[in-house]
Amino acid sequence: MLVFLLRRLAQSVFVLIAMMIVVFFGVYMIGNPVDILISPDATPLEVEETMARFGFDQPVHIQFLKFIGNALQGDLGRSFVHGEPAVQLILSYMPATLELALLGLIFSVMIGVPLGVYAGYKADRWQGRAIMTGSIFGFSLPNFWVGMLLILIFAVELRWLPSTGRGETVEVLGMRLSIFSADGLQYMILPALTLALYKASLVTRLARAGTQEALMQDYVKFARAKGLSETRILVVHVLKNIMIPIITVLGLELGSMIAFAVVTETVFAWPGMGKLLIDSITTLDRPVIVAYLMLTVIIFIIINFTVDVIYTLLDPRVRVRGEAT
Amino acid sequence: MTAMLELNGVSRRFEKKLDGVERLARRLGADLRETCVNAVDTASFTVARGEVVGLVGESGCGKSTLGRMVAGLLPVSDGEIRFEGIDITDARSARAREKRLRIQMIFQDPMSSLNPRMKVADIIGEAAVYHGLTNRQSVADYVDQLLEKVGLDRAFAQRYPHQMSGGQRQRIGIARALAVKPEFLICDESIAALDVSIQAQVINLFQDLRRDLDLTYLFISHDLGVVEHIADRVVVMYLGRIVEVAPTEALFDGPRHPYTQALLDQVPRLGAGRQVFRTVKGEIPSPLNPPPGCHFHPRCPMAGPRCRRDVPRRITEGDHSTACHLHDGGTE
Amino acid sequence: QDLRIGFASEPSSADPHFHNVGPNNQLRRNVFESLVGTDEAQQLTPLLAESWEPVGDTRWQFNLRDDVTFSDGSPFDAYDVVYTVCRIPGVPDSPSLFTTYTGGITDLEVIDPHTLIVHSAEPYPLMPTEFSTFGIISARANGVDGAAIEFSPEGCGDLNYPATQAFNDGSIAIGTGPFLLESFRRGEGIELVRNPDYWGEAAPWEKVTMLPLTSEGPRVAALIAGDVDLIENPPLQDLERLRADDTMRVVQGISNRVIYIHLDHEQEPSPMITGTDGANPLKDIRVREALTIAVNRDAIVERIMGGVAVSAGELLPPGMFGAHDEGDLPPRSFDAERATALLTEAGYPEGFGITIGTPNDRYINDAQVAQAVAQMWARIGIETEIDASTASTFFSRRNAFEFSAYLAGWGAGTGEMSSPLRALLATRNPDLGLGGTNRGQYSNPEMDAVLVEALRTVDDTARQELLRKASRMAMDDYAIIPLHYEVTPWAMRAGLDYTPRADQYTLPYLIRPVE
Amino acid sequence: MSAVETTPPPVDLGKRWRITSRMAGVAVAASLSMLLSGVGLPPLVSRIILLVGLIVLAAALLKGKYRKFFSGPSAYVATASLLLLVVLAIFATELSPQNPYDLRQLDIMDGRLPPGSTTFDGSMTFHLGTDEQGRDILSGILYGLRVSLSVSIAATLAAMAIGVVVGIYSAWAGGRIETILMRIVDFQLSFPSILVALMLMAAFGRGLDKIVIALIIVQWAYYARTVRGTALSETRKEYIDAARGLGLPDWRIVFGHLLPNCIPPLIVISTVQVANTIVLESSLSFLGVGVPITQPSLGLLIANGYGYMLSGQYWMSMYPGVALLAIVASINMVGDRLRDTLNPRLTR
Amino acid sequence: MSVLDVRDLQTHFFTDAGVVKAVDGVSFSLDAGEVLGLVGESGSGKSVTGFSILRLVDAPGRVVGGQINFKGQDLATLSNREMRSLRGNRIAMIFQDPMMTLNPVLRIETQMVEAVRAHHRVSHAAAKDRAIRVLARVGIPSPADRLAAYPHQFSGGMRQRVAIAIALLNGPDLIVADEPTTALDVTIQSQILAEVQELARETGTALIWITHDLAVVAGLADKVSVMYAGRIVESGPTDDVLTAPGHPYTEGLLGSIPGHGRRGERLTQIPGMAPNMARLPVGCAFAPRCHRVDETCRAKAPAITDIGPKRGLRCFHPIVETEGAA
Ligand SMILES: Nc1ncnc2c1ncn2[C@@H]1O[C@H](COP(=O)(O)OP(=O)(O)OP(=O)(O)O)[C@@H](O)[C@H]1O
Ligand SMILES: Nc1ncnc2c1ncn2[C@@H]1O[C@H](COP(=O)(O)OP(=O)(O)OP(=O)(O)O)[C@@H](O)[C@H]1O
Ligand SMILES: [Mg+2]
Ligand SMILES: [Mg+2]
Repeated sequence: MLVFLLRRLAQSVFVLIAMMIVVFFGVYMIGNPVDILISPDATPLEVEETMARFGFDQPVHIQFLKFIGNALQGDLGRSFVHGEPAVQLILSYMPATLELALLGLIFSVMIGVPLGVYAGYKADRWQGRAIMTGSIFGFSLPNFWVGMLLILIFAVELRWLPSTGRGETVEVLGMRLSIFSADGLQYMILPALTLALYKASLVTRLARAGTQEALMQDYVKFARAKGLSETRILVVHVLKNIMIPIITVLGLELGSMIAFAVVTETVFAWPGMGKLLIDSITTLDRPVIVAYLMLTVIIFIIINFTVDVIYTLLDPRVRVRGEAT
Repeated sequence: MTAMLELNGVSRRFEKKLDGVERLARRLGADLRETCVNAVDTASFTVARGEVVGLVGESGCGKSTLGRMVAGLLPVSDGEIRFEGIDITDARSARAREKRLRIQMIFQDPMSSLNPRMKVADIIGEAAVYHGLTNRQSVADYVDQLLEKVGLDRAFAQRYPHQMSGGQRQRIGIARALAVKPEFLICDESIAALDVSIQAQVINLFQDLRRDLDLTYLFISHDLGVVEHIADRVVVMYLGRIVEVAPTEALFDGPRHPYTQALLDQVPRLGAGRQVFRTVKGEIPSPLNPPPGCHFHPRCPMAGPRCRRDVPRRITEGDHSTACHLHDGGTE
Repeated sequence: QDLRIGFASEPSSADPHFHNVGPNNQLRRNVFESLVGTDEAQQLTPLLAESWEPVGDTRWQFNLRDDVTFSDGSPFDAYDVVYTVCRIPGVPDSPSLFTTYTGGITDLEVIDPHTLIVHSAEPYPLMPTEFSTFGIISARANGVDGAAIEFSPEGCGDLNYPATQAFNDGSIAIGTGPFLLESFRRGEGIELVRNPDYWGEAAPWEKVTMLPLTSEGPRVAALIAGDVDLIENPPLQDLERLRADDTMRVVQGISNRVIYIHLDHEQEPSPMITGTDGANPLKDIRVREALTIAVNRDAIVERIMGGVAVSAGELLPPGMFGAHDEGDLPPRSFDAERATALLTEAGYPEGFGITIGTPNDRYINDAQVAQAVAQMWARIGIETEIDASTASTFFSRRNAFEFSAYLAGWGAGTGEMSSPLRALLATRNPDLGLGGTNRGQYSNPEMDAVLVEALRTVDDTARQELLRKASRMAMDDYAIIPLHYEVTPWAMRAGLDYTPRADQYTLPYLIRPVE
Repeated sequence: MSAVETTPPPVDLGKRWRITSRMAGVAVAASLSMLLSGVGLPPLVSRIILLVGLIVLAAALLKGKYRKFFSGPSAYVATASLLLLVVLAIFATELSPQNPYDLRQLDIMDGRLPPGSTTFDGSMTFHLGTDEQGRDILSGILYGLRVSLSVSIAATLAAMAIGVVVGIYSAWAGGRIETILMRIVDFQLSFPSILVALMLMAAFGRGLDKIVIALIIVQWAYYARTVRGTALSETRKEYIDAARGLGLPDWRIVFGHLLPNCIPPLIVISTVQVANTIVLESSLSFLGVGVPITQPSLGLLIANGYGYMLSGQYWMSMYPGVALLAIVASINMVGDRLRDTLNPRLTR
Repeated sequence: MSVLDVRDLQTHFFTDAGVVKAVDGVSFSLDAGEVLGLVGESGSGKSVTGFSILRLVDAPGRVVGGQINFKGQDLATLSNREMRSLRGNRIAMIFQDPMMTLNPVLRIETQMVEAVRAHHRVSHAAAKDRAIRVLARVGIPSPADRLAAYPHQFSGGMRQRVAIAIALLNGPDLIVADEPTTALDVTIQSQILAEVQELARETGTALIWITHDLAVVAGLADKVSVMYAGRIVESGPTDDVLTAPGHPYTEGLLGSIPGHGRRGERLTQIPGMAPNMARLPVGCAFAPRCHRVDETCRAKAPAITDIGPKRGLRCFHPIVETEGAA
C-alpha cells in the first residue's frame, strides 16, 4: 500500500509539474487579459499601468518563474477579475460542481447498472436489443441539446422542475450544498440528468458487456450447477464481478463529468467550476484558468486514487497482492 | 559421441528489482524485498548429435525457460551454452546468430505460435527468403516441398492458420522451423495441446523427420509417456534444478531420485487395471521461495536433515546421474 | 415584496471601486451612490450633490445634500468624497481602476462639509460626468477622520481602506443607496434588501435577488417558467413571443452603444486583404464609401436584429449630447450599384478579398451581423470572409492590429459624442489619452483639432457644436462604418414596469410595480 | 483445444479482394484529403471514387460475415441510414439546392423562414426553413454533415496513426522509453478532452485545419494506450518468438508481424471514436470555438439555431440536431454491430 | 434401480453455421457407487452430455430428444424450479478448470454457504459447519481458517478440492466430473484421484468421470463409454473395453497412446482429423478415418448393438467378431 501511495505521489508530482508548464504556456498563448478587463474608456496609459500591475510587462520566462515560485508555495495567483486568490475562488465554486457530478454519477449508476445487467441477461432477446439501441441514442445525443430539450419539456412546458440556477443550499462541513435540501435537489435534477445521460448509456453498455462476459464464465455455470437462483447469480455473482470494471471506468468518468459540467453548467446556469472556467476563458482570467486546470488535475488524482482503493476493496485479487507488498 | 549442444551451469534468474519508489518505501519501513526466481539453476547437460533428449518436470519447473535460452529467445544469467563447440551464450554475436539459426523451436500453442494474419506460404517462406535459402521466384516450390515433408497438401499454402485444425497448425509450425534448415529442434510441449489421435500423428512425424533429416531434439514435455516413447535420454527437473539425467530405459526401469520415482509411480497407466492412486504429500513449492537444501525434501518420504541443509550435487554413475543425497553419502 | 431579476452578466465584486465594468457599476448604484446621477438618456441629475457649477476655468463646485446618512447611521459629507477619491487609485489587484475618471482631479477642496471644490489642471467640462461614475463610501465607517485627510493626486498618506473582500462578505458594504447588500454569492446570486432609512423615495422592493443567468435561452426560460420576474437582454428572437404573451411585458430603448466596422487606414499590406498586390485599398476613400453604402442597414436591423436596433449614421444616436438631431446626419443609404461603380473607379473592378474580424459573444448577434455585412459586400464583388472568435481572443488580436476590418461596438459611457470620437477616431496618442481604441489607426489632424478643442470647452452649447462638427468630418471621410445602435430590451412579467435606459443598466430601484 | 478461439479470425480476403480493398483504401485516403484541403470541391469523379472506395472497404471488412452482421433489423436500419447520410455528405454539392457556404447565394431577406417557404423571388423552396442569414437549413445540413464527417474521420485516422506508432513503439522498446511515453499518455488522458480542445481552440483560433489538429491532440493518447495494450499481449504470443527465432530483424517483426495484428481491434474502436469526435466537434462549435462561422458544421448550425428554440423557430436547431443524432447514432449502431461481428469472444 | 438412466439423449446447437449435433443419441445408465468413465477426443460431446444431464446447456444449444431418468424421474419433465432444487443437491458437477469455476470475488465461505442454503433451510452457522466438515474431508488443512480466503489464495489443486467439496456439500447421489484433473500436474492429479476414489467408495455416490485420458479411466472407472462425434461408439466394463476394444476408433485410440514399452516404434495413427460437427457425414461419423470402412459405413450410421455382457458397440465391422453382430 505504501509503495502504491508513493508511486501515485510521484506520478502526481510529475503530472502536476507537466501540467503547470503546459497550462501556463497554453494560457499564455491566448490573448491579453487587459484588453478584456479594462474599461473601454481607459486611456492607453492606464492600460499600460494595469499591465504592469499584473506583471505582464515582463518577459514570459520571468513571469513563468514567478508563477512556478508562487505555485510551489501553493499560491496560484489572484483572479484578475475577482481579486480573490484563484484557488479560494475555485474552491468556493467547487462544491456545486462536485455535488452535481456526484448526483449525475448516482443517476447514471442507478439507471445504467440495472438496465445493463438486464440487457446482458437478455442479450439476444428484444428487451436486450431495445436497451442497447436506447443506449446508443443516449450517448449520441449532444449534451447541450439534451439540456435544452429537458428545460423545454420539464421547466417550460410542464413546469415540473425549475429551469436554472441552484436553489436553496444547506451548509454541510463548511460547504454549501443543494443536495441536502428538497428545494435544492429539485434544481439539481435536470442538470444532473443531462450530465448523467451519456454516462448512463456508457454504464449500461459496460454492464451489459460485463454481464454477457460473466455469464459465459465457468463460475456462473458452476453457480447454476450449485442450484442457485438466477436472481442470486445475477445480483451476487455477476454484479460483484462487473462492478469492478464499472467502478474503475466510472471513477475515471467522474473526472470527465466534472469537465463536461462545463457545458451543462452553461446551459443550466449552474454556479459551478465549469461555468467559472468558461467565464474565465472569456475574460482571460489566467490565474483562474490555471488554477482550475491544476485543481481539476488534483481532483483527478484524488479520484483515481480513490478508485484504486475502492478497486482494491472490491477485488480480492488485487487486495491481497496489495497486502503482500 | 561428441556433444552437439552443451550446457555448462546455465542459470536463469528472473529478478524483480525495486525501483526508486519502492526503495524509498522500504526505507520508510515497508516490507519489500527484491524477488528473484531461479527459474533455471545451474543446469548442465549435453545433447549428442542425432540424439533425442527428453526434458520432463512439473509445471513451472523451468523447462520452457531452459528451452528458450537454448533457442536464444532469452538471455542467460549465468553459465554458457555451446553449440557444436561454439559459444552461443551471447545471442548478439554474428557467429552465434548464424549458429542460432540451426537451432529452431516448435512451440506449444499451435494457434498463438502462428501469425493469424499471414498465409501459410508466407509463414513458412518468409525467413527462408530473408536468409537467402531461396528466392522470391522459387519460394513457392520451396514451401510446397516443406509442406510435403510435414505431410500436408500443397493446397494448404494458401490458407490462413485459423482455417486449419490443431494438428495441421502444428505441422505448419514444424515446417516453418524446417524452412531454415535447422539441425537441432527444441520441442516445447509441442504436442500437449493436441488430441490423442493427433498427438500420435505428430509424434510419428517427429520421428520420421529425425530419420530423414538427421535432426537432434530437445523434447520438452510433462507427459512421461511421450518422453518414454520418443527420447533416448531423459533429463528430469524439479523447481529449476536438474535432479536426474539418464538413458530412457534406465530411468524408467530404475529411477534413482525419489522425485522421479514418485513421478513414475503416479502416472496413470493403461493396462494396470483398477489402480489405487498413491500420492506424494504436499504441493509444488513456490519458486519464489524454494525450500533450502534439496528442493524436494518437504515432499520426500526419505528426506533427512542433510537434505534440508545442503544442495545435493549431481553424482554420475555410468550414464546415469542423480542429484540426491541418498546417492551421495546419505541424508543424515 | 420580493423581486427576482435574471442578469446577463455577473459583477465580479461588490467593491464599488474594484473593477470598472458594467455589471459592477450597475450593482454599486443600488448600494453606493455617486454625487451625480444619470437619467435614462444619460443626462446628469442631482444625487448626493444637489447642484454643481463651474467656478472659473479649472474648478467645479459641488453642493452636497446634508440630509444623507450612510447605512450605518453616520452622516454623509464632503470628507467622504475625498476619502473615496483617495481610495480609488490604490485598490489592490484591480483589473480596471476608476482612475480613468478621477485622474484629472488635481485637488479637492472642502469649503464646508457640504461644499466641495474640484480642481483640474486644464478646463474639464466632463467633471460632473466623471462624478457620476463612482460611488461614495464612508470614511467614518472605516475609522478614518475625513477632516484630517490631506488630498493629493499622488496619494493621501497612510489611510485605512477597506479590503475588497470586506465588501463581498458584506461586512463593510456601507453606502447611502436605496438598498443594502444582504449577500453576495458568486455564481449564485446577490441579495439586496431595502434600506429603511434611505434619504430619498424608498425602493419599492423589500428584497431583490439578482441572479446571474448568463446564457440567453435559460434566461428567457427562467422568465417564462416564472423563476424570475424580470430579465435583461432577452434574446431578440424571443421578443415576439414574449410580446404576444399577455402575462409578459417587454420594454426597449435605444442605447448609447453603436455597432461599427472599423477599417485599417494604416498598414500596407493590410492583413488578410487579398487580390490587391499588397496595396491597402481601404486607404482609398472611394473604397470606404463603397463599403459603407454596400451595407443595407435596414435589412440588418430588420432581419438580424429583429427590428430591435436603429440604423446608425454616426457614432451616437440622435438626442444624445454631441449627436446630430434626427435626420441631420442620417444613415448612409444602401446603393449597391453605386458601390460597384465606386470600386471600379477606385481600380478594383474585380473587387478584392477581405476578412471581417468579429467577436461572437460580445454584442447582440455580433457574428450574425458580420455575416450579413459579408453577404452584402460579397454582392458588390468583394470576397468577404468572417473570422469570428470569442471576445477575449478577438480583442487581443484586434489590439495587435491583426484585422483589416473588424466589427465591434462602443458604448458612450459619458453619454456624449466625445467618447467615441476620442476613443475610436482620434489619432492615436497615448500621452493625450487619444485614440485608445482606434485600432484602424485612422488619423485626421483637422478633426483631431476640432475634437481637442471641444474637450476643453466647458460651455455646453459650444462644445456640442464642436462635437457635431468633428463627427460630421469623420463621417464625410468614411473613417468608420457605423452599422446600428443597439436597442436594449427588458422583459418582465406583467405587473412590472421599467423605463429603458441608454446606459443599458438594469436598476432594481427603478423597477416599478404597476396595476 | 478449446471450442472458443482466442485470436480474432483475421479479415479473410482472397487475393483479388485484397488488392481491391487496398486500392479502395488509397482512393478513400486521397479523396478524403482532397475533401479536407477545402480548396474547392474535388471533382465529382473523385467523390464517386470515394464512395465506391468506402463501400468496397466496408464490404471487404465484412466479407463472409454479412449474415452475422445483418442479424436483426437495427443493423439494416443503421447501415441504410449511415449509407444514406454518407451519400448525402459526399454529394452535398449536387444535392443541396443552395451553397450555404457561398455568401453571395445567401440573402438575409430570406432569413428565419419556416420550413416550406420560398425565396423572395420564389425561385427556391426552403424545405427545412432558413436560419437568420437566409441559409437553407437543408443545404446547411448536407454541407454540415460533410464537414462533421470529414473532420472527424480525418482526425480519427491521424490520431490513430500517431497512436499506433507510439503504442507499438513503446510496447516493443519497453524500459524507460515505454515508461516515459506512457506517462505522457497518462498525462494526456488525465485531461478531459473537452477542456483540452477548448484551450487549444482558444489558442489556435477557428478553422477546419485547427479543429482537426485539436481533435488529433485530444485523441492520440487513447489510441496509443489501446495499441500498446494489444501490442503487449501480441508480443507475448509465440509467433513473435518464432519470428525472432527465425532470425528476422526487428523492423520486420514489428511491421510485418506485430503491426498487422494490432490494427484490427482498432477498427471497431475507431468507428465509435468517429462518432464521439463528431459530438466533440459539435460541442466545440456549440461553445463557439469550432469551425468558421461561415462554414457551419452540424454543431454550429445547432448552436446558431439554439437561441431560437424557445421562440418557436425550432427548425434552425432541431433539424440539424436530428441530423447529428442520426449520423452519430447510425455510426454507433454500425460500430456496435461490427464489434459483435468481429469480436471472437461472442462467436458461436 | 439405477441412479441415472440416459436414453437416446440428443443435444443440438443451432448455430449460424448450421445445426451442431453435439450429442446425438447417447445412452448409458449408472448405479449407485458406480464410476462411469466418459472418454473421447476434444469436441466429441462429453461436456455437453454432462451439461445436458443438469440441464445447463447454453444457448443456442437445446436438448432436443431422449430421456434422462434420475432415480425414476424424467428430468426433462421437471419445471425449472424443481430442476434447480436437484442441482447441487442431488446432482452435482465439477468443472475442468479450477481457476475458473470459483467466483474470484467471493470468499470460499460465501460460495459454500450459499450452496447449502440454496437447498436447506439452515442457519448460516450450520451451513458453515457443514462446509468446514466437507473441506476437511477433501484434505484441506485447517479448513475453518481457509473459509475466509478467496479462491486465488489457493493453488490449483486446492481449488479443485474446494470445488469437489462444494459438489459434496449436500451429499449428492450423482456427481458429474468434467475433466477435473486435466489442468493439474501429475502429482496433484494423483492426489485428487486418490481422494475421489475414496469418497466414491465411502459415500456410494455415483460418478460420471469425463476425460480424454484413457489411462485415468483405466485406473478409476468401473465402466467406460467412448464417444466420437456426439455418439457413444463403444461402452462396457473398463477392463474389457481397454483390453479388447471392439471399435476401430477405440483400438486406434489405445494404439496411439505412447509409452508402454513400445519405445521408438511408430504409433498406430488414426489418419485424418476430428470431423466438423456441423457437417457430419451421412453414415458412420468415423468412416472417413476408419481403416475397416466399406460402403455400408458410408451409407448408413450403425446402431448400438450389444456384444456381450454390458458391452455395447456402434460399428458394422467390430474387431472382435461376435455372434449376433449386424
Ligand atoms: N518472464 C518471467 N518473469 C518472471 N518469472 C518467470 C518468467 N518466465 C518464467 N518465469 C518463472 O520461471 C519459472 C519457470 O517457468 P517455465 O515457464 O520455464 O516453466 P515450465 O517448466 O515451462 O512450466 P510449464 O510446464 O507450465 O510450461 C516459473 O516459476 C515462472 O513463474
Ligand atoms: N455454445 C456452443 N455453441 C456451438 N457449439 C457448441 C457450443 N458448445 C459446444 N459446442 C459444440 O459441441 C461439440 C461438443 O462439445 P463438448 O464441449 O461437449 O466437447 P468435449 O468432448 O467436452 O471436448 P473437450 O475435450 O474439448 O472439452 C463441439 O463440437 C462443440 O463445437
Ligand atoms: Mg512451459
Ligand atoms: Mg469438455
